[in-house]
Amino acid sequence: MTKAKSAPVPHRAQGPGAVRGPLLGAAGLACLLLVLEAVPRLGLVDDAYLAPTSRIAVALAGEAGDGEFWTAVGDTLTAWIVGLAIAVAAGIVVGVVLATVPYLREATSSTVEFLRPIPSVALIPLAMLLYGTGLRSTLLLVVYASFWQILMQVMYGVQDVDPVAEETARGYGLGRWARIRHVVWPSALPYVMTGVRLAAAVALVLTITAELIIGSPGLGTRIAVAQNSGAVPDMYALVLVTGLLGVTINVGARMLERRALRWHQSVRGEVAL
Amino acid sequence: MSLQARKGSAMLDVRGLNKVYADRHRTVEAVGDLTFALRQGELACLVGPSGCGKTTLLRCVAGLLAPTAGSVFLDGRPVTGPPPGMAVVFQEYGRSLFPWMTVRDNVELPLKHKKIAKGRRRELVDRALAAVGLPDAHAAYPWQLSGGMQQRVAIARAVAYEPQVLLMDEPFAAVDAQTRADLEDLIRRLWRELDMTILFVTHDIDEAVYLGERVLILSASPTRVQDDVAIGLPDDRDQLTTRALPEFTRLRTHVYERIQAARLAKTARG
Amino acid sequence: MSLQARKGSAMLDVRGLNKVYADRHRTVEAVGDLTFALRQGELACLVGPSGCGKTTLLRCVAGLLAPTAGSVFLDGRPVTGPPPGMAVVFQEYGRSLFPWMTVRDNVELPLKHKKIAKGRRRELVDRALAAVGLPDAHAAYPWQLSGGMQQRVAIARAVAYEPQVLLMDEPFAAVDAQTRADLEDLIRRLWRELDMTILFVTHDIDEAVYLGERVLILSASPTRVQDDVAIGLPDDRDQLTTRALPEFTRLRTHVYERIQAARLAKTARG
Amino acid sequence: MSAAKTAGPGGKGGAVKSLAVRALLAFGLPGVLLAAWWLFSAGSTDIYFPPLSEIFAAFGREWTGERLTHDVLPSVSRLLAGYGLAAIIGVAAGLAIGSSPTIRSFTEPALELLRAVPPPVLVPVIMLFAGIGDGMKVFVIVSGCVWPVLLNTVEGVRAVDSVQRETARSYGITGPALLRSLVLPAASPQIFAGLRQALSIGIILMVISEMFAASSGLGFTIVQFQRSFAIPEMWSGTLVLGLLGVALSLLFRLGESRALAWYHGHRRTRRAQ
Amino acid sequence: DDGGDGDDKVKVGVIPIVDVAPIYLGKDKGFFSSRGIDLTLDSAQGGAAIVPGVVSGQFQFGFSNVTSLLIAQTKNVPVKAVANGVASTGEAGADFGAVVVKKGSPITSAKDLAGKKVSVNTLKNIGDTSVRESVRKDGGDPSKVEFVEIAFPQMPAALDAGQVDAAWMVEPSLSQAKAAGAVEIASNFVDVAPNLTVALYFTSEKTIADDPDLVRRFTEAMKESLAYADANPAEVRRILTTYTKIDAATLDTMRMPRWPAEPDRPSLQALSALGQSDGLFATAPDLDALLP
Ligand SMILES: Nc1ncnc2c1ncn2[C@@H]1O[C@H](COP(=O)(O)OP(=O)(O)OP(=O)(O)O)[C@@H](O)[C@H]1O
Ligand SMILES: Nc1ncnc2c1ncn2[C@@H]1O[C@H](COP(=O)(O)OP(=O)(O)OP(=O)(O)O)[C@@H](O)[C@H]1O
Ligand SMILES: [Mg+2]
Ligand SMILES: [Mg+2]
Repeated sequence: MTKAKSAPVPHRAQGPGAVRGPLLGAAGLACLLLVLEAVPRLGLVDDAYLAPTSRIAVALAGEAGDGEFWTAVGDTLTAWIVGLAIAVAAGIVVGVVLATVPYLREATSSTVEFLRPIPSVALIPLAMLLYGTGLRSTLLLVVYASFWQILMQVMYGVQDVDPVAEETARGYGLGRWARIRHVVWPSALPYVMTGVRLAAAVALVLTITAELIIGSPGLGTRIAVAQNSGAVPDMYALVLVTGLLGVTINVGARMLERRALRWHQSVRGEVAL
Repeated sequence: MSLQARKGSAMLDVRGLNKVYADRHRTVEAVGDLTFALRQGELACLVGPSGCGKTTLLRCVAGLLAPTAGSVFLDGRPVTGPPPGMAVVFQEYGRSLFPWMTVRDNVELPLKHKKIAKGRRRELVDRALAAVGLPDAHAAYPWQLSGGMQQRVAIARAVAYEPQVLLMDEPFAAVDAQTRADLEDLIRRLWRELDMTILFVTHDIDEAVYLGERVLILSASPTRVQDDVAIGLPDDRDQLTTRALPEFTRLRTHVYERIQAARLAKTARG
Repeated sequence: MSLQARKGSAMLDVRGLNKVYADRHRTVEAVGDLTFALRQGELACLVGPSGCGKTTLLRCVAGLLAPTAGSVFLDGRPVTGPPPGMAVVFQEYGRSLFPWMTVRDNVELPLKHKKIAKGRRRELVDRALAAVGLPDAHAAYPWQLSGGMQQRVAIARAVAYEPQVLLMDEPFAAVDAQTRADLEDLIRRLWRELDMTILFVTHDIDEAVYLGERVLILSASPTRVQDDVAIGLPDDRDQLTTRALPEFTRLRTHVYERIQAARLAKTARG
Repeated sequence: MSAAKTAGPGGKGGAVKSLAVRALLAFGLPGVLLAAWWLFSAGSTDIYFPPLSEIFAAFGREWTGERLTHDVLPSVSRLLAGYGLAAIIGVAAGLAIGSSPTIRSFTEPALELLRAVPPPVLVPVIMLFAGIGDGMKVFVIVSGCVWPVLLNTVEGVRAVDSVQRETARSYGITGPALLRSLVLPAASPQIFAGLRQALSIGIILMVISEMFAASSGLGFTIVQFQRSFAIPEMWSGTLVLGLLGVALSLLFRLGESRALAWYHGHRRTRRAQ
Repeated sequence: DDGGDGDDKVKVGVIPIVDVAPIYLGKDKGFFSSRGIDLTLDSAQGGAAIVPGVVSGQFQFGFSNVTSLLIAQTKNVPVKAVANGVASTGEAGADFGAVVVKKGSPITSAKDLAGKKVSVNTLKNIGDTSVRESVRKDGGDPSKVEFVEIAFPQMPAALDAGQVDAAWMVEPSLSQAKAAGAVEIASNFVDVAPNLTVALYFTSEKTIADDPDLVRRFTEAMKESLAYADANPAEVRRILTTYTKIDAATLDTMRMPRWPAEPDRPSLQALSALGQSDGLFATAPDLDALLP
């Protein structure tokens, strides 16, 4: 009996997280929605301005029955995925190059710091002039905004390489490229994963914003219409859809992480102990 | 049960300990079935082949790892987390020092949390660092030190803490022979002065015999206590005379043979 | 210069090597002034007190660290970066294994970059892992292994690489006595088969004498070569008979005395 | 002489690198880019791409004197307030979420949902609660800056080395002391990556927050220029944003190099000495 | 351009609000396709996107409020109006835009706005200029009014919460606010001019030079659409359900603007004079250059 009792607490033998995680997550989401229901119901704000969840749900059902809504979701997803892919690829390549060539990093750092804080909204006239309301306009804004996130994370990640690991690779005569591939990249990966998660949300936000302001077709345009028409529940329904896209993206990123970072302390620590 | 646990005033009581590391791809029984007990104030050395589960055992005893089966009692209470008054010197000495703290801060940190007054803390740190032969390394960061120096900082940290129970996992692996001898004497001296209970993992048979009052010999996995050799050497030991004693030679040969026997048993079993 | 470097077919030639670690807060002369040479195919052991600069020396020789003064020649060419055909076993074995790769991949990686064919690679990896006593650990990740096992993986990686020059920094510190003996024999066998030049850092005097053809004794910092003892033991060595030779005992006593002398000299100087 | 030749990997470049080289690295690329811009825009008649000379003229006209105290200063103070709050909230929440898998599972989907809400939709909701004053603008900045800090802190905390963790635990260091002496410093390299990201996001959100319910401020002014077709002035405002980014990142790097001295020292010693 | 086999593909940048109902209606009724125009309506958020879109030729035409166009004209942005957009009803107390205050507010008429906080959708534009005129006409000091910028959809909430003392709103936000109890105190458009032209359709000078025929056909189609919309409020309500999400109740009660076929020049002159006195323009706008 004591055996059972004395089973030390510090680490659970087996990670029940596999089942418990999603359940907890759903509970968390439910709490958020509950708060959203309660705030207008309790009269903290007028429900004309912040619709309670129940009304949002009704509006959402209405949206879901509309074919154009799904087209809009498709448009938004396309712009988002393409933009994110470009930003991630470019961010990784540029980031690794800049971070591994010290002179290049120093030569570009002031320029990077100059460009980074320029808001995408300031680029809207530029985007309009170049590409009009097409997909490419949205892409320009999306890529511009999310590229920096990846770039910075990669640069910080690359400097996180364990010097002994790096020396080991050098000692065995691995060339620069091989070292990047086998040592630098895996070491930077945890940072890059965070970068991808950050960039994914920023890309989504910018996709919606670009649609909203420029009028490229997509969820953003629908949000703009709902906003201008005072259709509050509809607007929140669309925003909720955006949010759920964000949640889905994160689930995907976490799954990827469990595979790609199986070896890393952050993942193995929670699974193996 | 707890009554039984206190019998013979066992300070450390390990019963039927078993530990299996399992994940989706790999299952390893690191510790088979270990049972032994240490009296309060005993200094026991643990030897066993590489990978037999010594570190795992130590981490279970320290309350850092939950055993798969069996249990560990410290002073009659089941261990469910790191007990107070215990210090551990980890095998991975390099990783156990905090790189953002100087050597002094590393050694001082546990003392702060033991609520020791500043002046006394200072004294303890200075003394511990001097004892391990690093009187001038206070201001350095661990990564500015050589491997052996890092290991000695980890030892100094444990020693300055003046623990009641001290677990050491191959603590002298990275230092030279002379320093090693000095550290051995340091540990024996502290053990006698502070009446600590010490569990000491080593690969060096001479060291085990020289240091311990008992040598526990573990078999290769599935790990069991293969043998438990009492070391009948005088309490007052010294590097030259003790090691020259015929009894020392006899004991070390004996331990050596028992280790060989453990290997052969394993080979025969396997 | 290069003509002079080649004289006596010195494979490794260290001249007036000096290394000072300096940052804003702290300046340490890790290596004072080291000069020595190894012939092609020589196996030299390096002993010296903890913190005397052995690791630093090895890293300079490996071309991983720029000396503050002096120079290192390998096969007549100045070392300005890691030379090809060289393998290093680092003291920090744990950190030198890549946690994102399985044991097999860790051992195989350098072979891939040596452009060795797949089949042969497989064979080399299998053989090396079996030789260090880890025939079943291929699929494990390094962090799933015990300290000694990790160290043996690092050795297996170097061994599988079949280098011309092998630098080993306390490579057997974390393994038990028996495994250590086996690994010693492995290194000597490979050394003879592959005609490698080996520089081997150890704290174990017996090991240094048993393994080496020469034992270089370093003084405490400022580091110098205090002594250079030729080991006149027969080429065919074996754990039982060689260690029982009177010559072995004489040599180990001699080395021990020289080390003591180095310490005393230092104390006298200090 | 051979000593110099064997200066090995990395060599002595770092030590000998003169001030001139540093200056060249810092100003070289921006100089080249500005020169190119100057040349290409010289005869431009496109009203959206005025000659750089006009932008500089506008810069001198607009961004000296009163505008500095009236628009730039309040904006920058709001930025700093928002950034500081975001840093505190992000690190605090990140520590909690990163330390406990349960909290993480519970909060993550809800936070991901919030993260995906675009500011143009979020701001009106914030306005419902925070009004239209400075509080709202600071809040908007916080709502954007907090994410990179939070995500990086969470990941940094999860990645704390197990041996370090066990060391602290075995010495009975728990609770706030554990955070202070282990978790926070161990995660700090990644936290700084997040803080660095947040800096430029803060500037962007400073602009965005001033697109709502503002009547002064740097962002407001830029948007106002854009709306009134004062294009050279608009570009000059963008220049100000970029320069602000460079200045803040310089300050940041100064702070980082102090706080992470151990980390950079650790990584550097093993590289090119 | 070719005028051959296919229709001319034309993109127009509009804002998805009530004001542009005629062009949607015209498209629906085939007024454009009958003139060989294949119309696409892109809804953008405002001038920031539409003007550069038109200037660069991404849009052939765009919809913009008058003041913005006047500012563009003074800055030599190469744009030119081609058709009327939308106009005030000209009836005080029954216009589609008005200044409102919260129920029970001590502010009862425009002159009380002096020293108060009033929200407009865009600063330095038609909103603040016209509200100042209301204050001036009512005998108040327009220079004492403090304007803040809030988007129309957020105004009812801001007014309700007391974040602003008064708000200038247009439909449908105006109806929404009034439903919540807000009280109209001024019809600012009417105070500027009896039949104020509020917005215009415009194109770039380049399009005019390259394809005058297209511009002519667009203008004609637009005029027909405006006239049709002005005459058929029921049709307008129907078309509004297709591109907005205004709910049925509001649609029934809300006030429609007017859509005369031609811009009203005197009202534009009045507006540009006001803009000038408010310092919106660096130089006096040239109405002849802007208007068709
Ligand atoms: N985190 C882990 N996950 C999976 N297996 C592990 C883990 N840690 C240890 N093991 C396995 O458990 C066994 C015992 O490991 P342990 O570290 O306890 O050995 P040890 O006796 O300390 O060896 P050494 O003398 O080499 O340090 C080994 O086979 C090892 O592979
Ligand atoms: N990165 C570094 N920065 C500053 N000082 C260093 C650094 N690395 C080593 N040192 C110093 O250089 C000296 C020699 O260190 P080194 O690691 O070469 O010793 P060692 O002979 O290998 O010792 P051990 O046997 O303990 O491993 C030590 O005093 C150490 O403090
Ligand atoms: Mg171990
Ligand atoms: Mg060393």
